[in-house]
Amino acid sequence: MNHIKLLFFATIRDRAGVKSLEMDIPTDLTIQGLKDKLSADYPNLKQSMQSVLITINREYAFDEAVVPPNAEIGMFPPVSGG
Amino acid sequence: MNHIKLLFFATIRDRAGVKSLEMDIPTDLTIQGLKDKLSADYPNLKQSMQSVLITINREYAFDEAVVPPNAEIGMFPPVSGG
Amino acid sequence: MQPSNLPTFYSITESEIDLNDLLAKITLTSTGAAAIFTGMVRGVTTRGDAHETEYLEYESYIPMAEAKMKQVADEIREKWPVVEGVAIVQRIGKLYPKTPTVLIACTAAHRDTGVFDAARYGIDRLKEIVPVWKKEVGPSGEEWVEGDYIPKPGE
Amino acid sequence: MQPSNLPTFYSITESEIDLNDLLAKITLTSTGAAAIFTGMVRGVTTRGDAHETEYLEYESYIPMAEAKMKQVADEIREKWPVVEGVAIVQRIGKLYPKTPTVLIACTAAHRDTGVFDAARYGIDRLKEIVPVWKKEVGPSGEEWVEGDYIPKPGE
Repeated sequence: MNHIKLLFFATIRDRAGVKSLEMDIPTDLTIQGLKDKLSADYPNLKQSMQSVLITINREYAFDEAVVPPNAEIGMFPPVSGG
Repeated sequence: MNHIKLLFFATIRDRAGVKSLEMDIPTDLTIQGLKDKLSADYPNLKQSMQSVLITINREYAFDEAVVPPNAEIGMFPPVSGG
Repeated sequence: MQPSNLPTFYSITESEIDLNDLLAKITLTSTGAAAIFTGMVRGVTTRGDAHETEYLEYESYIPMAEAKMKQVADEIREKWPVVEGVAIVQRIGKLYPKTPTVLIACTAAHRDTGVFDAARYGIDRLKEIVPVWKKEVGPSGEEWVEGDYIPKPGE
Repeated sequence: MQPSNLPTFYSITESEIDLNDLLAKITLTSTGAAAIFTGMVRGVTTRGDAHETEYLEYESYIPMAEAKMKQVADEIREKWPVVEGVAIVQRIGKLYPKTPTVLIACTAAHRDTGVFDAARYGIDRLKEIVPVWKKEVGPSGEEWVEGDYIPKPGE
Protein backbone atom coordinates (compact mmCIF):
# COMPACT_ATOMS: atom_id res chain seq x y z
CA MET A 1 0.00 0.00 0.00
CA ASN A 2 1.07 3.60 -0.66
CA HIS A 3 0.42 6.40 1.78
CA ILE A 4 -0.80 9.58 0.04
CA LYS A 5 -2.16 12.98 0.97
CA LEU A 6 -5.07 14.57 -0.86
CA LEU A 7 -5.60 18.34 -0.95
CA PHE A 8 -8.97 19.74 -2.05
CA PHE A 9 -9.56 23.28 -3.26
CA ALA A 10 -12.49 25.54 -4.19
CA THR A 11 -15.66 23.69 -5.26
CA ILE A 12 -14.04 20.30 -4.67
CA ARG A 13 -13.20 21.24 -1.09
CA ASP A 14 -16.73 22.53 -0.54
CA ARG A 15 -18.14 19.20 -1.72
CA ALA A 16 -15.60 17.12 0.18
CA GLY A 17 -16.25 19.11 3.34
CA VAL A 18 -12.55 18.84 4.27
CA LYS A 19 -9.38 20.51 3.08
CA SER A 20 -7.25 17.37 3.05
CA LEU A 21 -7.34 13.63 3.55
CA GLU A 22 -4.59 11.11 4.12
CA MET A 23 -5.12 7.57 2.89
CA ASP A 24 -3.43 4.34 1.91
CA ILE A 25 -3.98 3.17 -1.63
CA PRO A 26 -2.89 0.06 -3.53
CA THR A 27 0.53 0.28 -5.19
CA ASP A 28 0.17 0.96 -8.91
CA LEU A 29 -3.20 2.65 -8.52
CA THR A 30 -3.66 5.15 -11.36
CA ILE A 31 -5.26 8.57 -11.15
CA GLN A 32 -8.30 7.05 -12.85
CA GLY A 33 -8.36 4.34 -10.19
CA LEU A 34 -8.05 6.96 -7.44
CA LYS A 35 -10.94 8.94 -8.90
CA ASP A 36 -13.06 5.78 -9.06
CA LYS A 37 -12.19 4.97 -5.46
CA LEU A 38 -13.10 8.47 -4.25
CA SER A 39 -16.34 8.42 -6.23
CA ALA A 40 -17.27 5.16 -4.50
CA ASP A 41 -16.15 6.15 -1.00
CA TYR A 42 -17.38 9.78 -1.04
CA PRO A 43 -20.66 10.08 -2.96
CA ASN A 44 -20.50 13.89 -2.68
CA LEU A 45 -17.36 13.87 -4.81
CA LYS A 46 -18.73 11.58 -7.52
CA GLN A 47 -19.92 14.36 -9.81
CA SER A 48 -16.77 16.44 -9.26
CA MET A 49 -14.51 13.56 -10.29
CA GLN A 50 -15.67 13.93 -13.89
CA SER A 51 -14.16 17.38 -14.46
CA VAL A 52 -11.60 17.66 -11.67
CA LEU A 53 -8.02 18.75 -12.35
CA ILE A 54 -5.49 16.54 -10.63
CA THR A 55 -1.92 17.22 -9.61
CA ILE A 56 0.75 14.82 -8.39
CA ASN A 57 3.42 16.55 -6.34
CA ARG A 58 2.34 19.94 -7.69
CA GLU A 59 2.42 19.01 -11.37
CA TYR A 60 -0.67 18.45 -13.49
CA ALA A 61 -1.36 14.72 -13.89
CA PHE A 62 -3.69 12.68 -16.03
CA ASP A 63 -5.84 9.56 -15.77
CA GLU A 64 -3.22 7.01 -16.77
CA ALA A 65 -0.53 8.26 -14.35
CA VAL A 66 0.36 5.93 -11.49
CA VAL A 67 0.22 7.50 -8.05
CA PRO A 68 3.69 7.27 -6.47
CA PRO A 69 4.34 6.58 -2.77
CA ASN A 70 3.91 9.56 -0.44
CA ALA A 71 2.35 11.59 -3.23
CA GLU A 72 0.73 14.95 -2.57
CA ILE A 73 -2.37 14.87 -4.76
CA GLY A 74 -4.20 18.12 -5.51
CA MET A 75 -7.82 18.10 -6.71
CA PHE A 76 -9.52 21.23 -7.92
CA PRO A 77 -11.66 22.78 -10.66
CA PRO A 78 -10.13 24.71 -13.58
CA VAL A 79 -8.31 27.70 -12.14
CA SER A 80 -9.93 31.15 -12.06
CA GLY A 81 -7.35 33.48 -10.55
CA GLY A 82 -6.25 36.87 -11.69
CA MET B 1 3.00 95.44 -36.15
CA ASN B 2 2.14 92.38 -34.07
CA HIS B 3 3.68 91.77 -30.68
CA ILE B 4 4.69 88.12 -30.19
CA LYS B 5 6.57 86.01 -27.68
CA LEU B 6 9.05 83.35 -28.75
CA LEU B 7 9.90 80.37 -26.51
CA PHE B 8 13.01 78.29 -27.28
CA PHE B 9 13.62 74.76 -26.02
CA ALA B 10 16.41 72.18 -25.98
CA THR B 11 19.00 72.60 -28.76
CA ILE B 12 17.25 75.69 -30.10
CA ARG B 13 17.47 77.37 -26.69
CA ASP B 14 21.13 76.40 -26.39
CA ARG B 15 21.84 78.05 -29.74
CA ALA B 16 19.69 81.10 -29.05
CA GLY B 17 21.32 81.53 -25.65
CA VAL B 18 18.00 82.70 -24.21
CA LYS B 19 14.77 80.96 -23.18
CA SER B 20 12.44 83.53 -24.66
CA LEU B 21 12.27 86.68 -26.74
CA GLU B 22 9.55 89.22 -27.26
CA MET B 23 9.38 91.08 -30.54
CA ASP B 24 7.20 93.05 -32.89
CA ILE B 25 6.71 91.62 -36.34
CA PRO B 26 4.87 92.85 -39.42
CA THR B 27 1.17 91.97 -39.59
CA ASP B 28 0.63 89.02 -41.96
CA LEU B 29 4.14 87.65 -41.45
CA THR B 30 4.09 83.89 -42.01
CA ILE B 31 6.02 81.27 -40.06
CA GLN B 32 8.37 81.03 -43.04
CA GLY B 33 8.83 84.80 -42.87
CA LEU B 34 9.49 84.62 -39.15
CA LYS B 35 12.10 81.88 -39.67
CA ASP B 36 13.77 83.98 -42.37
CA LYS B 37 13.79 87.01 -40.06
CA LEU B 38 15.30 85.02 -37.16
CA SER B 39 17.93 83.49 -39.48
CA ALA B 40 18.94 86.98 -40.57
CA ASP B 41 18.86 88.60 -37.12
CA TYR B 42 20.37 85.70 -35.13
CA PRO B 43 23.09 83.92 -37.14
CA ASN B 44 23.36 81.22 -34.44
CA LEU B 45 19.79 80.18 -35.21
CA LYS B 46 20.18 80.04 -38.97
CA GLN B 47 21.00 76.34 -39.15
CA SER B 48 18.32 75.43 -36.60
CA MET B 49 15.61 77.16 -38.60
CA GLN B 50 15.84 74.46 -41.27
CA SER B 51 14.57 71.62 -39.07
CA VAL B 52 12.87 73.42 -36.20
CA LEU B 53 9.35 72.51 -35.07
CA ILE B 54 7.14 75.53 -34.61
CA THR B 55 4.04 76.02 -32.53
CA ILE B 56 1.56 78.88 -32.51
CA ASN B 57 -0.31 79.15 -29.24
CA ARG B 58 0.70 75.58 -28.30
CA GLU B 59 -0.41 73.92 -31.54
CA TYR B 60 1.97 72.70 -34.21
CA ALA B 61 2.15 75.19 -37.06
CA PHE B 62 3.65 75.17 -40.55
CA ASP B 63 5.48 77.48 -42.90
CA GLU B 64 2.47 79.04 -44.60
CA ALA B 65 0.62 79.87 -41.35
CA VAL B 66 0.26 83.58 -40.57
CA VAL B 67 1.44 84.58 -37.10
CA PRO B 68 -1.51 86.11 -35.22
CA PRO B 69 -1.26 89.07 -32.84
CA ASN B 70 0.03 88.28 -29.35
CA ALA B 71 1.04 84.79 -30.46
CA GLU B 72 3.08 82.52 -28.21
CA ILE B 73 5.50 80.89 -30.65
CA GLY B 74 7.38 77.74 -29.57
CA MET B 75 10.55 76.65 -31.38
CA PHE B 76 12.18 73.32 -30.68
CA PRO B 77 13.69 70.18 -32.20
CA PRO B 78 11.65 66.99 -32.67
CA VAL B 79 10.54 65.81 -29.23
CA SER B 80 12.47 63.10 -27.38
CA GLY B 81 10.59 62.53 -24.12
CA GLY B 82 9.61 59.32 -22.48
CA MET C 1 24.27 39.58 -18.78
CA GLN C 2 23.84 36.02 -17.58
CA PRO C 3 20.23 34.83 -17.36
CA SER C 4 20.97 33.74 -13.82
CA ASN C 5 21.44 37.36 -12.83
CA LEU C 6 18.04 38.42 -14.15
CA PRO C 7 15.48 39.18 -11.45
CA THR C 8 12.39 37.01 -11.23
CA PHE C 9 9.96 37.78 -8.44
CA TYR C 10 6.82 35.73 -7.85
CA SER C 11 4.56 35.49 -4.88
CA ILE C 12 1.15 34.58 -3.55
CA THR C 13 0.42 37.18 -0.89
CA GLU C 14 -2.28 38.43 1.42
CA SER C 15 -0.69 41.90 1.44
CA GLU C 16 -1.36 44.91 -0.76
CA ILE C 17 0.29 44.81 -4.16
CA ASP C 18 2.90 47.59 -4.23
CA LEU C 19 3.53 48.48 -7.87
CA ASN C 20 6.37 50.87 -7.07
CA ASP C 21 8.21 48.22 -5.11
CA LEU C 22 7.66 45.50 -7.71
CA LEU C 23 8.81 47.73 -10.56
CA ALA C 24 11.96 48.58 -8.60
CA LYS C 25 12.61 44.85 -8.02
CA ILE C 26 12.80 44.18 -11.77
CA THR C 27 14.45 47.41 -12.91
CA LEU C 28 18.10 47.05 -13.88
CA THR C 29 20.54 49.59 -15.16
CA SER C 30 19.97 47.99 -18.58
CA THR C 31 16.15 48.22 -18.59
CA GLY C 32 14.39 51.24 -20.05
CA ALA C 33 10.87 49.87 -20.45
CA ALA C 34 8.34 48.07 -18.28
CA ALA C 35 4.97 46.67 -19.33
CA ILE C 36 2.75 46.01 -16.35
CA PHE C 37 -0.66 44.40 -16.17
CA THR C 38 -2.80 44.62 -13.07
CA GLY C 39 -6.21 43.11 -12.48
CA MET C 40 -8.61 44.75 -10.07
CA VAL C 41 -11.87 43.58 -8.50
CA ARG C 42 -14.84 44.92 -10.45
CA GLY C 43 -17.86 45.97 -8.42
CA VAL C 44 -20.04 46.10 -11.51
CA THR C 45 -19.79 43.74 -14.47
CA THR C 46 -21.79 44.49 -17.61
CA ARG C 47 -20.36 42.00 -20.12
CA GLY C 48 -22.06 38.60 -20.32
CA ASP C 49 -23.95 37.79 -17.17
CA ALA C 50 -24.26 41.36 -15.80
CA HIS C 51 -23.99 41.48 -12.02
CA GLU C 52 -22.68 43.30 -9.00
CA THR C 53 -19.91 42.09 -6.72
CA GLU C 54 -19.57 42.86 -3.05
CA TYR C 55 -16.21 41.14 -2.75
CA LEU C 56 -14.15 38.27 -4.10
CA GLU C 57 -12.64 35.62 -1.90
CA TYR C 58 -9.43 34.22 -3.39
CA GLU C 59 -7.69 31.04 -2.39
CA SER C 60 -4.65 29.25 -3.75
CA TYR C 61 -2.70 26.01 -3.62
CA ILE C 62 0.22 28.19 -2.61
CA PRO C 63 3.39 26.12 -3.12
CA MET C 64 2.17 24.82 -6.46
CA ALA C 65 0.97 28.29 -7.49
CA GLU C 66 4.39 29.77 -6.81
CA ALA C 67 6.05 26.97 -8.80
CA LYS C 68 3.67 27.62 -11.72
CA MET C 69 4.38 31.37 -11.54
CA LYS C 70 8.05 30.52 -11.89
CA GLN C 71 7.10 28.38 -14.89
CA VAL C 72 5.17 31.28 -16.45
CA ALA C 73 8.25 33.49 -15.98
CA ASP C 74 10.42 30.82 -17.62
CA GLU C 75 7.99 30.54 -20.55
CA ILE C 76 8.03 34.34 -20.98
CA ARG C 77 11.83 34.35 -21.11
CA GLU C 78 11.89 31.48 -23.59
CA LYS C 79 9.48 33.28 -25.93
CA TRP C 80 10.90 36.79 -25.42
CA PRO C 81 14.61 36.47 -24.64
CA VAL C 82 14.83 40.28 -24.51
CA VAL C 83 12.79 40.30 -21.31
CA GLU C 84 15.11 40.99 -18.36
CA GLY C 85 13.01 41.24 -15.19
CA VAL C 86 9.72 39.45 -14.49
CA ALA C 87 7.39 39.97 -11.52
CA ILE C 88 4.22 37.94 -10.96
CA VAL C 89 2.09 38.48 -7.87
CA GLN C 90 -1.34 37.18 -6.96
CA ARG C 91 -3.06 38.55 -3.90
CA ILE C 92 -5.46 36.21 -2.09
CA GLY C 93 -8.06 36.61 0.66
CA LYS C 94 -11.17 38.75 0.73
CA LEU C 95 -10.77 41.56 -1.81
CA TYR C 96 -13.18 44.40 -2.44
CA PRO C 97 -13.95 46.31 -5.65
CA LYS C 98 -11.14 48.52 -7.04
CA THR C 99 -8.45 46.49 -5.22
CA PRO C 100 -5.54 45.27 -7.38
CA THR C 101 -5.51 41.47 -7.17
CA VAL C 102 -2.84 40.39 -9.62
CA LEU C 103 0.20 41.89 -11.29
CA ILE C 104 2.44 40.79 -14.14
CA ALA C 105 5.35 43.03 -15.04
CA CYS C 106 8.15 42.56 -17.57
CA THR C 107 11.13 44.83 -18.14
CA ALA C 108 13.37 45.09 -21.20
CA ALA C 109 15.90 47.51 -22.64
CA HIS C 110 13.38 49.04 -25.08
CA ARG C 111 9.61 49.10 -25.49
CA ASP C 112 9.50 47.80 -29.07
CA THR C 113 10.94 44.39 -28.23
CA GLY C 114 7.79 42.46 -27.30
CA VAL C 115 7.62 43.50 -23.67
CA PHE C 116 3.90 44.33 -23.97
CA ASP C 117 3.19 40.94 -25.56
CA ALA C 118 5.22 39.27 -22.82
CA ALA C 119 3.08 40.84 -20.07
CA ARG C 120 -0.08 39.94 -21.97
CA TYR C 121 1.09 36.36 -22.32
CA GLY C 122 1.93 36.27 -18.62
CA ILE C 123 -1.54 37.21 -17.43
CA ASP C 124 -3.22 34.89 -19.94
CA ARG C 125 -1.00 32.03 -18.83
CA LEU C 126 -1.48 32.75 -15.12
CA LYS C 127 -5.21 32.41 -15.65
CA GLU C 128 -4.66 29.02 -17.27
CA ILE C 129 -2.22 27.17 -15.06
CA VAL C 130 -1.62 28.92 -11.72
CA PRO C 131 -3.86 27.27 -9.11
CA VAL C 132 -5.87 30.18 -7.73
CA TRP C 133 -9.65 30.31 -7.44
CA LYS C 134 -12.09 33.03 -6.58
CA LYS C 135 -15.55 32.97 -5.12
CA GLU C 136 -17.75 35.91 -5.91
CA VAL C 137 -20.02 37.31 -3.22
CA GLY C 138 -22.78 39.68 -4.27
CA PRO C 139 -26.38 40.69 -3.67
CA SER C 140 -27.65 37.36 -5.02
CA GLY C 141 -25.40 35.13 -2.93
CA GLU C 142 -22.03 33.54 -3.51
CA GLU C 143 -20.68 31.60 -6.43
CA TRP C 144 -17.32 30.16 -7.45
CA VAL C 145 -15.99 31.69 -10.65
CA GLU C 146 -15.40 28.84 -13.08
CA GLY C 147 -12.27 28.65 -15.17
CA ASP C 148 -12.36 26.72 -18.44
CA TYR C 149 -8.78 25.75 -19.22
CA ILE C 150 -7.71 22.13 -18.93
CA PRO C 151 -3.91 21.89 -18.66
CA LYS C 152 -2.20 19.55 -21.06
CA PRO C 153 0.42 16.96 -20.09
CA GLY C 154 3.70 18.74 -19.41
CA GLU C 155 2.01 21.95 -18.27
CA MET D 1 -21.36 55.66 -17.87
CA GLN D 2 -20.98 59.09 -19.45
CA PRO D 3 -17.58 59.73 -21.05
CA SER D 4 -17.42 62.95 -19.04
CA ASN D 5 -17.24 60.88 -15.85
CA LEU D 6 -14.24 58.89 -17.01
CA PRO D 7 -11.02 59.81 -15.23
CA THR D 8 -8.20 61.33 -17.26
CA PHE D 9 -5.08 62.30 -15.39
CA TYR D 10 -2.11 63.94 -17.07
CA SER D 11 0.81 65.81 -15.68
CA ILE D 12 4.34 67.03 -16.18
CA THR D 13 5.97 66.71 -12.78
CA GLU D 14 9.28 66.98 -10.99
CA SER D 15 8.10 64.51 -8.34
CA GLU D 16 8.48 60.74 -8.16
CA ILE D 17 6.00 58.79 -10.25
CA ASP D 18 3.75 56.87 -7.84
CA LEU D 19 2.29 53.92 -9.72
CA ASN D 20 -0.02 52.89 -6.88
CA ASP D 21 -1.53 56.35 -6.70
CA LEU D 22 -1.92 56.68 -10.46
CA LEU D 23 -3.54 53.27 -10.78
CA ALA D 24 -6.00 54.20 -8.01
CA LYS D 25 -6.84 57.46 -9.84
CA ILE D 26 -8.04 55.57 -12.92
CA THR D 27 -9.61 52.54 -11.24
CA LEU D 28 -13.40 52.55 -11.24
CA THR D 29 -15.84 50.03 -9.88
CA SER D 30 -16.34 48.99 -13.53
CA THR D 31 -12.64 48.43 -14.37
CA GLY D 32 -11.02 45.03 -13.93
CA ALA D 33 -7.87 45.47 -16.01
CA ALA D 34 -5.06 48.00 -16.26
CA ALA D 35 -2.22 48.06 -18.79
CA ILE D 36 0.62 50.27 -17.64
CA PHE D 37 3.79 51.28 -19.40
CA THR D 38 6.67 52.91 -17.59
CA GLY D 39 9.95 54.10 -19.01
CA MET D 40 13.04 54.17 -16.82
CA VAL D 41 16.46 55.77 -17.30
CA ARG D 42 18.95 53.20 -18.60
CA GLY D 43 22.46 53.42 -17.24
CA VAL D 44 23.77 51.12 -19.94
CA THR D 45 22.55 51.01 -23.53
CA THR D 46 23.72 48.25 -25.83
CA ARG D 47 21.47 48.67 -28.88
CA GLY D 48 22.71 50.93 -31.64
CA ASP D 49 25.28 53.41 -30.39
CA ALA D 50 26.27 51.58 -27.19
CA HIS D 51 26.99 53.93 -24.31
CA GLU D 52 26.68 54.62 -20.63
CA THR D 53 24.50 57.26 -19.05
CA GLU D 54 25.19 59.08 -15.82
CA TYR D 55 21.86 60.89 -15.83
CA LEU D 56 19.26 62.40 -18.14
CA GLU D 57 18.12 65.99 -17.86
CA TYR D 58 14.51 66.40 -19.01
CA GLU D 59 12.79 69.63 -19.90
CA SER D 60 9.35 70.42 -21.25
CA TYR D 61 7.19 73.14 -22.72
CA ILE D 62 4.86 72.41 -19.86
CA PRO D 63 1.49 73.95 -20.73
CA MET D 64 1.68 72.66 -24.30
CA ALA D 65 2.88 69.25 -23.10
CA GLU D 66 -0.09 68.89 -20.78
CA ALA D 67 -2.46 69.88 -23.58
CA LYS D 68 -0.86 67.30 -25.88
CA MET D 69 -1.13 64.62 -23.16
CA LYS D 70 -4.84 65.40 -23.02
CA GLN D 71 -4.89 65.01 -26.81
CA VAL D 72 -3.16 61.62 -26.56
CA ALA D 73 -5.79 60.52 -24.01
CA ASP D 74 -8.56 61.71 -26.35
CA GLU D 75 -7.00 59.81 -29.26
CA ILE D 76 -6.78 56.66 -27.12
CA ARG D 77 -10.48 56.93 -26.22
CA GLU D 78 -11.43 57.51 -29.84
CA LYS D 79 -9.54 54.41 -30.99
CA TRP D 80 -10.44 52.20 -28.00
CA PRO D 81 -13.83 53.31 -26.69
CA VAL D 82 -13.65 50.51 -24.09
CA VAL D 83 -10.85 52.37 -22.28
CA GLU D 84 -12.26 53.96 -19.13
CA GLY D 85 -9.41 55.62 -17.23
CA VAL D 86 -6.24 57.11 -18.72
CA ALA D 87 -3.19 58.41 -16.85
CA ILE D 88 -0.19 60.01 -18.56
CA VAL D 89 2.71 61.37 -16.54
CA GLN D 90 6.12 62.62 -17.59
CA ARG D 91 8.68 63.39 -14.96
CA ILE D 92 11.23 66.11 -15.77
CA GLY D 93 14.47 67.32 -14.19
CA LYS D 94 17.69 65.44 -13.57
CA LEU D 95 16.91 61.71 -13.49
CA TYR D 96 19.35 58.92 -12.74
CA PRO D 97 19.46 55.33 -14.03
CA LYS D 98 16.61 53.05 -12.88
CA THR D 99 14.30 55.99 -12.18
CA PRO D 100 10.83 55.81 -13.77
CA THR D 101 10.49 58.84 -16.06
CA VAL D 102 7.19 58.33 -17.84
CA LEU D 103 3.97 56.41 -17.29
CA ILE D 104 0.99 55.63 -19.47
CA ALA D 105 -1.85 53.62 -17.95
CA CYS D 106 -5.22 52.62 -19.34
CA THR D 107 -8.02 50.83 -17.53
CA ALA D 108 -10.92 48.86 -18.98
CA ALA D 109 -13.49 46.34 -17.81
CA HIS D 110 -11.56 43.37 -19.23
CA ARG D 111 -8.03 42.71 -20.46
CA ASP D 112 -8.98 41.37 -23.91
CA THR D 113 -10.46 44.63 -25.12
CA GLY D 114 -7.39 46.38 -26.51
CA VAL D 115 -6.19 47.92 -23.27
CA PHE D 116 -2.60 46.74 -23.90
CA ASP D 117 -2.67 48.22 -27.42
CA ALA D 118 -4.07 51.44 -25.99
CA ALA D 119 -1.16 51.82 -23.56
CA ARG D 120 1.30 50.98 -26.31
CA TYR D 121 -0.27 53.60 -28.58
CA GLY D 122 -0.13 56.11 -25.74
CA ILE D 123 3.62 55.85 -25.18
CA ASP D 124 4.36 55.82 -28.92
CA ARG D 125 2.23 58.92 -29.38
CA LEU D 126 3.72 60.71 -26.37
CA LYS D 127 7.14 60.27 -27.92
CA GLU D 128 5.86 61.86 -31.14
CA ILE D 129 3.90 64.92 -30.12
CA VAL D 130 4.35 65.80 -26.43
CA PRO D 131 7.02 68.52 -26.19
CA VAL D 132 9.58 67.00 -23.83
CA TRP D 133 13.30 66.73 -24.51
CA LYS D 134 16.14 65.00 -22.77
CA LYS D 135 19.84 65.66 -22.63
CA GLU D 136 22.03 62.69 -21.89
CA VAL D 137 25.04 63.13 -19.63
CA GLY D 138 27.66 60.39 -19.58
CA PRO D 139 31.37 59.69 -19.42
CA SER D 140 31.92 61.22 -22.87
CA GLY D 141 30.07 64.47 -22.22
CA GLU D 142 26.53 65.63 -22.78
CA GLU D 143 24.28 65.35 -25.79
CA TRP D 144 20.66 66.11 -26.60
CA VAL D 145 18.72 63.02 -27.58
CA GLU D 146 17.25 63.66 -31.01
CA GLY D 147 13.68 62.75 -31.83
CA ASP D 148 12.74 62.11 -35.44
CA TYR D 149 9.01 62.69 -35.69
CA ILE D 150 7.70 65.72 -37.57
CA PRO D 151 4.09 66.43 -36.53
CA LYS D 152 1.61 66.84 -39.33
CA PRO D 153 -0.92 69.68 -39.63
CA GLY D 154 -3.72 69.07 -37.16
CA GLU D 155 -1.49 67.22 -34.70
